[in-house]
Amino acid sequence: MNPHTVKTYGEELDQLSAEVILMGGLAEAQVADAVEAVARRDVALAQSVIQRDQRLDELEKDIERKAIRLIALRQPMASDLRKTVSAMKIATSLERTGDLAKNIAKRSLVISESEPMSGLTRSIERMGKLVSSRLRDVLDAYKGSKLDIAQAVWSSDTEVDEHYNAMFRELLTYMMGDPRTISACTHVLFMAKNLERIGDHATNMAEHIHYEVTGEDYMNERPKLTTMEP
Amino acid sequence: MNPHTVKTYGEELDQLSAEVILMGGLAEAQVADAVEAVARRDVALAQSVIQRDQRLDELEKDIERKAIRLIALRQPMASDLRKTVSAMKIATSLERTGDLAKNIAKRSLVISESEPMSGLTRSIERMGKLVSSRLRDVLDAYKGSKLDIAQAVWSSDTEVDEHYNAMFRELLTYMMGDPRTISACTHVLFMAKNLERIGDHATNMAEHIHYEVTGEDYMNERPKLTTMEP
Amino acid sequence: MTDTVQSSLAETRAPAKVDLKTAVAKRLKARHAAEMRFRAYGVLAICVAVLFLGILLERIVHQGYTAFVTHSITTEVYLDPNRIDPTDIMGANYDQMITEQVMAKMGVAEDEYGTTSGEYKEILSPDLGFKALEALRDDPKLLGKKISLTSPIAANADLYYKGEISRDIVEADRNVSDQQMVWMDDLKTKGLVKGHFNTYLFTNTDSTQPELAGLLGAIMGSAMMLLVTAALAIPIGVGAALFLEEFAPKNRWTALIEVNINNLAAVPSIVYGLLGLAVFINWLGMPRSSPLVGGVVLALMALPTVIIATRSSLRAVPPSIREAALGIGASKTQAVFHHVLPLAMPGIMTGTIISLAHALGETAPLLMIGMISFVPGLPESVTSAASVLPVQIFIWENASERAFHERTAAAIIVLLVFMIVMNLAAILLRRRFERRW
Amino acid sequence: MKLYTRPLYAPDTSIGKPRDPSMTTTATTPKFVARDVKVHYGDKQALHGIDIDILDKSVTAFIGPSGCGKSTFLRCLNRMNDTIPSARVDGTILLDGEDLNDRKVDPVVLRARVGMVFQKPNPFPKTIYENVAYGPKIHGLATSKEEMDHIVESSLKKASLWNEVSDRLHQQGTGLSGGQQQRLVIARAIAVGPEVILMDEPCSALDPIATAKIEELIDELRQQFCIVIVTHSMAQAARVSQKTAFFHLGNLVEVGNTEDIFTNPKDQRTQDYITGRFG
Amino acid sequence: MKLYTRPLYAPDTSIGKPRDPSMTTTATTPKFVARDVKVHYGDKQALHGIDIDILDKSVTAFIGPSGCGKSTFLRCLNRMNDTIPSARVDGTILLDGEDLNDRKVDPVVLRARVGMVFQKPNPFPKTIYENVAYGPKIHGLATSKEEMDHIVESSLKKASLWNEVSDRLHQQGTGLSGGQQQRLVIARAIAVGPEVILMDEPCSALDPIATAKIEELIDELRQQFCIVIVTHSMAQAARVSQKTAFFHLGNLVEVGNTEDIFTNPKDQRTQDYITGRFG
Amino acid sequence: MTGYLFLALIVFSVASFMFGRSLARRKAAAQGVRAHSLPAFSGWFVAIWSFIPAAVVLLVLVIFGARLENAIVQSDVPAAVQQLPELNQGLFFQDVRAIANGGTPSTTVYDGELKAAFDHKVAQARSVDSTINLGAYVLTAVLALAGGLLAYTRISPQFRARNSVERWVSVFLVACSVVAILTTLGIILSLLWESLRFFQSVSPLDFLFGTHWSPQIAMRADQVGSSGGFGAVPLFIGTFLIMLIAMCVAAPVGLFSAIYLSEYATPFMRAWIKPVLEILAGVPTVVYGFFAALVVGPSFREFFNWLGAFMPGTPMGEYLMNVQNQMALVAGVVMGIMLIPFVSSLSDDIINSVPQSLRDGSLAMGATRSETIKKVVLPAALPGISGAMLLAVSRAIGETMIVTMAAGLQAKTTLNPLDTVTTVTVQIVTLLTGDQEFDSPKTLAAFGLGLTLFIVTLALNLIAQRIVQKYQEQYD
Repeated sequence: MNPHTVKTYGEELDQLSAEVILMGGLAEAQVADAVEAVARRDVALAQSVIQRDQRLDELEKDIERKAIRLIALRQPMASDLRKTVSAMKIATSLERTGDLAKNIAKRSLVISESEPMSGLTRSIERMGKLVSSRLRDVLDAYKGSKLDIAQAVWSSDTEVDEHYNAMFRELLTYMMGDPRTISACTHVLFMAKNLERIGDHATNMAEHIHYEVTGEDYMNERPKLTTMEP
Repeated sequence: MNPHTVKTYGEELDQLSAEVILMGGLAEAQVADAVEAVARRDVALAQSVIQRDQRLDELEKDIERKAIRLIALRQPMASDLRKTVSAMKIATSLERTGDLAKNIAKRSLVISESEPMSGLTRSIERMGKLVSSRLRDVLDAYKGSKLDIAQAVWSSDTEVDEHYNAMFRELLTYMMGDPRTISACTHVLFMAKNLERIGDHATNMAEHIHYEVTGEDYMNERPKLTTMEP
Repeated sequence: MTDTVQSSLAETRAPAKVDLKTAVAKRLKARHAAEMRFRAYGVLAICVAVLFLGILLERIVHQGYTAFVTHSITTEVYLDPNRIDPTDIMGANYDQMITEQVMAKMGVAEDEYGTTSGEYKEILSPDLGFKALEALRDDPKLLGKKISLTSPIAANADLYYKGEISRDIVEADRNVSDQQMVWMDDLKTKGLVKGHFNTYLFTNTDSTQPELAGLLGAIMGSAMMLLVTAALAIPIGVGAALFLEEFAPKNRWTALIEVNINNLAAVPSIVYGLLGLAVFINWLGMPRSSPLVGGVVLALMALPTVIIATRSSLRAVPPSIREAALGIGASKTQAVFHHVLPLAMPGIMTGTIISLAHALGETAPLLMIGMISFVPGLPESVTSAASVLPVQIFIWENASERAFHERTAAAIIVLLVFMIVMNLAAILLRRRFERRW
Repeated sequence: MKLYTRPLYAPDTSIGKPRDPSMTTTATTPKFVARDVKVHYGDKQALHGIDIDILDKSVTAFIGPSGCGKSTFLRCLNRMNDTIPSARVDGTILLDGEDLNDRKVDPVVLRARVGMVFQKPNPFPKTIYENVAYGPKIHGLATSKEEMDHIVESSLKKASLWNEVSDRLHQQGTGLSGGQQQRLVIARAIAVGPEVILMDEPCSALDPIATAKIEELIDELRQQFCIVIVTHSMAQAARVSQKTAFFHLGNLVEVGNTEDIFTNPKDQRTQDYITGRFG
Repeated sequence: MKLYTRPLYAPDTSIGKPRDPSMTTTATTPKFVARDVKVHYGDKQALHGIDIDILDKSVTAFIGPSGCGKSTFLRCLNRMNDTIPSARVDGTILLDGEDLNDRKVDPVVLRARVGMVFQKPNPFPKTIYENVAYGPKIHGLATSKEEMDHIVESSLKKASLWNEVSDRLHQQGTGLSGGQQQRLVIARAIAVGPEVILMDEPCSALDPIATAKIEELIDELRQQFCIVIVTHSMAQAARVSQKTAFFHLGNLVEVGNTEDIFTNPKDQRTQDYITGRFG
Repeated sequence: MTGYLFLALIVFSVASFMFGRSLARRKAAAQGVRAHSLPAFSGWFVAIWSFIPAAVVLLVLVIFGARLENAIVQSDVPAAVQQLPELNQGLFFQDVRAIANGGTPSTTVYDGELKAAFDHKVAQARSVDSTINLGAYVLTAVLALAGGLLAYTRISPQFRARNSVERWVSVFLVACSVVAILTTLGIILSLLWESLRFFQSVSPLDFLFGTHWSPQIAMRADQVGSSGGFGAVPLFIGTFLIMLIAMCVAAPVGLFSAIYLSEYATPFMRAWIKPVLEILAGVPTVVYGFFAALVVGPSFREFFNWLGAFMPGTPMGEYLMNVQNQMALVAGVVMGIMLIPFVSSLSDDIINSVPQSLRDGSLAMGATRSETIKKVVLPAALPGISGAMLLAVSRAIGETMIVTMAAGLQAKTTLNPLDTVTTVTVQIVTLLTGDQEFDSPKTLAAFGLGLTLFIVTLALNLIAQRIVQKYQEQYD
């Protein structure tokens, strides 16, 4: 695509994208670190995840401010407008992702005080890896405006859901088997739920990317497992 | 405030707000109905809540489309721009609220098959009422651009959190007391979590309203109970 | 500190070697001086132009104002049947008779009649004789009766009365003898001669006698000619301008017509005279010296000016007006005649009046078509011989009698008044209707 | 049943009559159908074959960089190019199915049906009343003073100018402000009872407030007329039009719903122009 | 330490010299300080007491409806109002602390320091080279052909025009396109080495592409000059300026950061104007 | 008679207009449609057809009727008349015309055979005259009626009366602009025709390059070398000299006044000075001539005589003492005064057409006003101003009255401004205002001079207009 005739305008748009990518990287790291904190029962890491969430919140606000400023001062049109709006929306998703990661980290602090549940944490780890990779994919798609990757992320949401459902059942069994673990297990359950939510956010972001690139409306129906196990 | 010189522009803006209000009403009803379905173990009502969520999704998409259209075709400035952006953001929150309500309804279907847990469901009902009223307040604030109401909603988020924390403890006791109820209880737990999330969304919306009206950035730090009980 | 700043500033400018400070300072003073000088030239030029106009007008008024006053003599004349043969009233010598009667009245010795009456007659105008004859012809019964006649005094006498012939000049060098001066003083003191506003200048036609010569014929001639000119030049000029500006396609032909018209505007007026002479008089056989031919020639001459003035005021009407009319379905002709032409009208009128004023003052081409001849009477129609004001001026200027000189200047004043009135009308019209788009 | 289409050649029985709404074309039948329209000015080709359908009862905006041919094409729609001697128009433009460029078509009648508003407000230097009454007068639309008064009043009302000028109808139209003048010009065009109003950058000489009023007016007039507007302000095209056509170098690059053109144009050139990436 | 402020009255040594960046005013010292500036045209008061500080190295935009006085105030900043016989300016305007309207101030020197660019591109009917060299020549800024060449080249480069015209410096400046002409005019103003460039609706005669280029240029020039621009396009003010001042009926209603003015103006009148709610 | 007929025609046309208009109204009403054209156009259509053909016939009669009559009457010349000398034959027919049409005949008395022939011819002339007139009148009436009726029958709501009327309007307008062409043609043809006759007796080379001008001498056939008197070089030099002096006065004064008026003067000053200049421009040349001859001439002579008195004995002093009223300087200076407003108003227009934006641009860069004028306005206006100057030159060359009254008649080959010189235009006037026969080389020489004058001014004008036009296109 041609560069913008007004350089600053182009620069501002690029900066917006860059900030989203930066934020994406951070969010991805948060998720990975939170999951690792759970797996390794690493209190310090969990603490740092919790602390770093602040940064994501700031970035989101910044991106939003910049996007609104851009709309007010530059009146972006067509692809530029889509880019601006989707940056704002992706930032919101990423901020939520960060919140969820923080929540995982917080919970990891709680469960680190109880007995280790290696099976469960491994499941969490596996699920975390999966979600992280999806997050990474979607950010790659964003960076390169790669529709195919976004599409792939979008259509593979069921995988995370399946994982979650499996974990849910596993946790129920676990809790019923040893009611003392119930407190810890609920935390793990929420962790899994959070990861599932992060997966959802990745899917959302894929939708935003699709919109940004094609200008087409969001794809029809999200391939969601219509299980009663939510 | 003066009317817009270009009438259609003003009409389009008003329509956007109206649609957000409509959507808010729907979301509020969804929450109330979902909670009622839980309380009354009303399968039909739950089903209808699940079905009606579709409408909220559509409305959100519509609002978003209209907002982007407005930005592209009208280049709104100052208060108009803030109105447009916050409409978009509030719609997103409302859609999430609807999703959460749907989730409650779905879970109500699951637990309606198990033993009734009148204490828990009463708690849910109470919490539901609280959340509903906050939702109603925030929508009132939106309708009338009433900063004081928004401020009140925003600062009373702790109440919901306290409720949630209480329920969490109650549920843990319940599950530990009777492991057979674990499955049902986790659903109730999630319901409570969802209601807590809805409360969060109400707070978010209050922030958006504040931004829309004053143009000031989001208020500093949200009064969140910094409990480890998430 | 200052030095380092200066040097660092100097370094930033690549090849600067001169001391800019003094350079600019020096220049600034010189620049303002140049400004003042330049301005002074302008003022000087304006002053020169205004001064010229002042001198011109002053000289003409100075020379001409005296012609607006004249002296006339009023006397009782006895139509002596002894000297007038009733069967041939034309044959009598009225001048001699009247002169002798006046001389008698003034007490000039009778024996001197024979020798001095000739000199005395020079004071009186032959007009007295004409008037006596005319009266008698109108009413033959007056024969033998006394009638009172008033008539302008001879030109030289008039000049003497106005003090323009002074006694200081050697008698031989002036047209009035010492004797005549005595007589004239006598006439004046006896009240026969009175000074008054020179109405003859406006009621008489041209004459060989300066005291009788008037401008009426020339004014009438000019009026007729101007009428012909206006009747031809305005419709044709406006029509042509409309065609060229509004209707004509822009092609080689219209470009040629355009160049042609611009050229015609600058063709020397005398060439139009040659055209008139060759075409209208020699070829078409139209009457020489007539206002008709003069008017046609001047119309042809004024045509390009009218066309150019019309075109420029048509052009001043913004195209948006035409587009507006066309845009709501007016035809080209309607757009032009309903909007463009009315809007251009003040400009057209201004241009036309100025070019007519110019035509009024034009002389050279009229000389070519024979308008230089002496025409004593009033022109009867546009085809009869006539004189016009500027030519009258030219003729009088060439006349040898000194009295004609002041009349020339007077005629110029009359002509200038006409021109100034026309020009003023044009200026007022322009001021009144000037429209800035 | 073809009564509603007024013949382009004489005699015309319907100029100035309000069209029977039941008989008008539906919004989906194009008002103009242009096919392969080419325009040359002398040796220079200004338009290279334009194909476009223009709908009735809607605003179509032509946008594009200077010299892209948008004004040229607009002037084809009421044959204003006829007034430029060197212009040559090829191709067919149908107005309600009749070819505009047919030799039988009297441009005067055509222009009464297809009114035009220009860049600079150009009221006649006459009174407001006379300005509006001029068109009806030359077309003989009013037989009495009352009828004329009625036409003038209703035209001024339609142009949202009545309230501002009703008490000074007999003052000079040129004494109005720029925006009022432009609305007066629109009223003048409306008075002839046109079906189409062409506007050639109608707001480029106006300030933002006057512009907003004209845009508001255009939006109202869309209910009754087919409006085609050339503008060099993309924002304006976005605001007022339902359809937007993008011209570039004498070609029609893209035409579509305004919303689509401004949020998701199909052609890269449109995209580049709209987002400010040209040149 | 007040060396950087050049005296407004002759002799001026620094016209045409690029200012030493280390010595220039910091962005927080205002370049212009205007206090209670009133302008009358004959009996009509055009400005009712304007107070404003204008910063160096930034773009300040004046916006407002037609006749609000924004151009009038701009013309006060280099005393171009002097050329209008009926104009009377009261109040003080300090440029680097010196009163512009002081009788000792030579407008010739002032205008060399405060350049101006007009609505319509107005290159002199001379070659491109002569256009740019005109200012340095009358002020005697170059002593040799090489020096002049250098000034011309660097000015054209600063105006982003060098690449387009370097091979035709000796062709007529009037032969350039509108946008190029406007950049040539800017280069001409730069050649004298001004500190301030005033622009009076510099893009209103240009199409969007040329406008974008000028805006781009303005954004670049901001690094070196204090730029004040009058525009009737709010969007343009939003795009190019750092500070925006809103004028209304001869008053300065609000001045502030452009971002704040366009997202959250303080004054209701500004709000109404910006959102299109006036009149 | 013709006049009354014309009047009747006009009345008839007005009536036709009324009829046509009402018919159009009625027909449209009857058919219930709105006609293509307004009823008034139908009226005009009928009126035009009633008027134009008939009027053309009348006009032809007025212009060519007499010539036709002559041609018929003179087609057969009676034997008695044939014996008359050619000159007297002409006189004979002149008298016939005079008697037949009621004019004053010459004093020639015709008797005998001639008398019979004369009476016969008078009778013939009368009958021819009445026949032609009657025919023309009848034709006029028939055409008016037929045209009107024909047009009347064509009226219908479908009829495009407006287009038809507009075509007539265009025809009229075209005819108007053709007049301009005809004028030029007339000038060229008449000048060429007579000049050719002149050049039959005098060689063009002698005329253009001969240095001896004395047409009076050439009149007498017994003089030696009658053609030697027609060398026009002294006239050209005299014309050039006077033009040069005039431009020396007019160019600076005119240009600087224009500059001052358009650049410096307050509106108030302009409002007063411009009319003053316009008055100067409106003064007829004959008045300038009078001024030159009676005021400037004598005072210049006195001045130079007074100057000469300071250097008695020297040849210079002697010369100055003897300077006459009629000198090139006087005519030149007065012509210069005459040209001041011409130059100044043309320059003013041209300076004003330099856009204000250029001045603003220059002033805004810190140029002073005079720098702006000298370096921006004047260079921009230079082509236009030089065009204006050329036009002034052309006018100076063609100016007649001032030089006729102030320059003198003596053809001298000199560039001394204090000497008396003569010019082309002066000679044309002198040659044609005498009572010469129209075929002598002397009168024809005037046309030769006229042709030269025309060609020179034409060339100057063409160049000047080219320049001015180019200049104006620049700012359109």
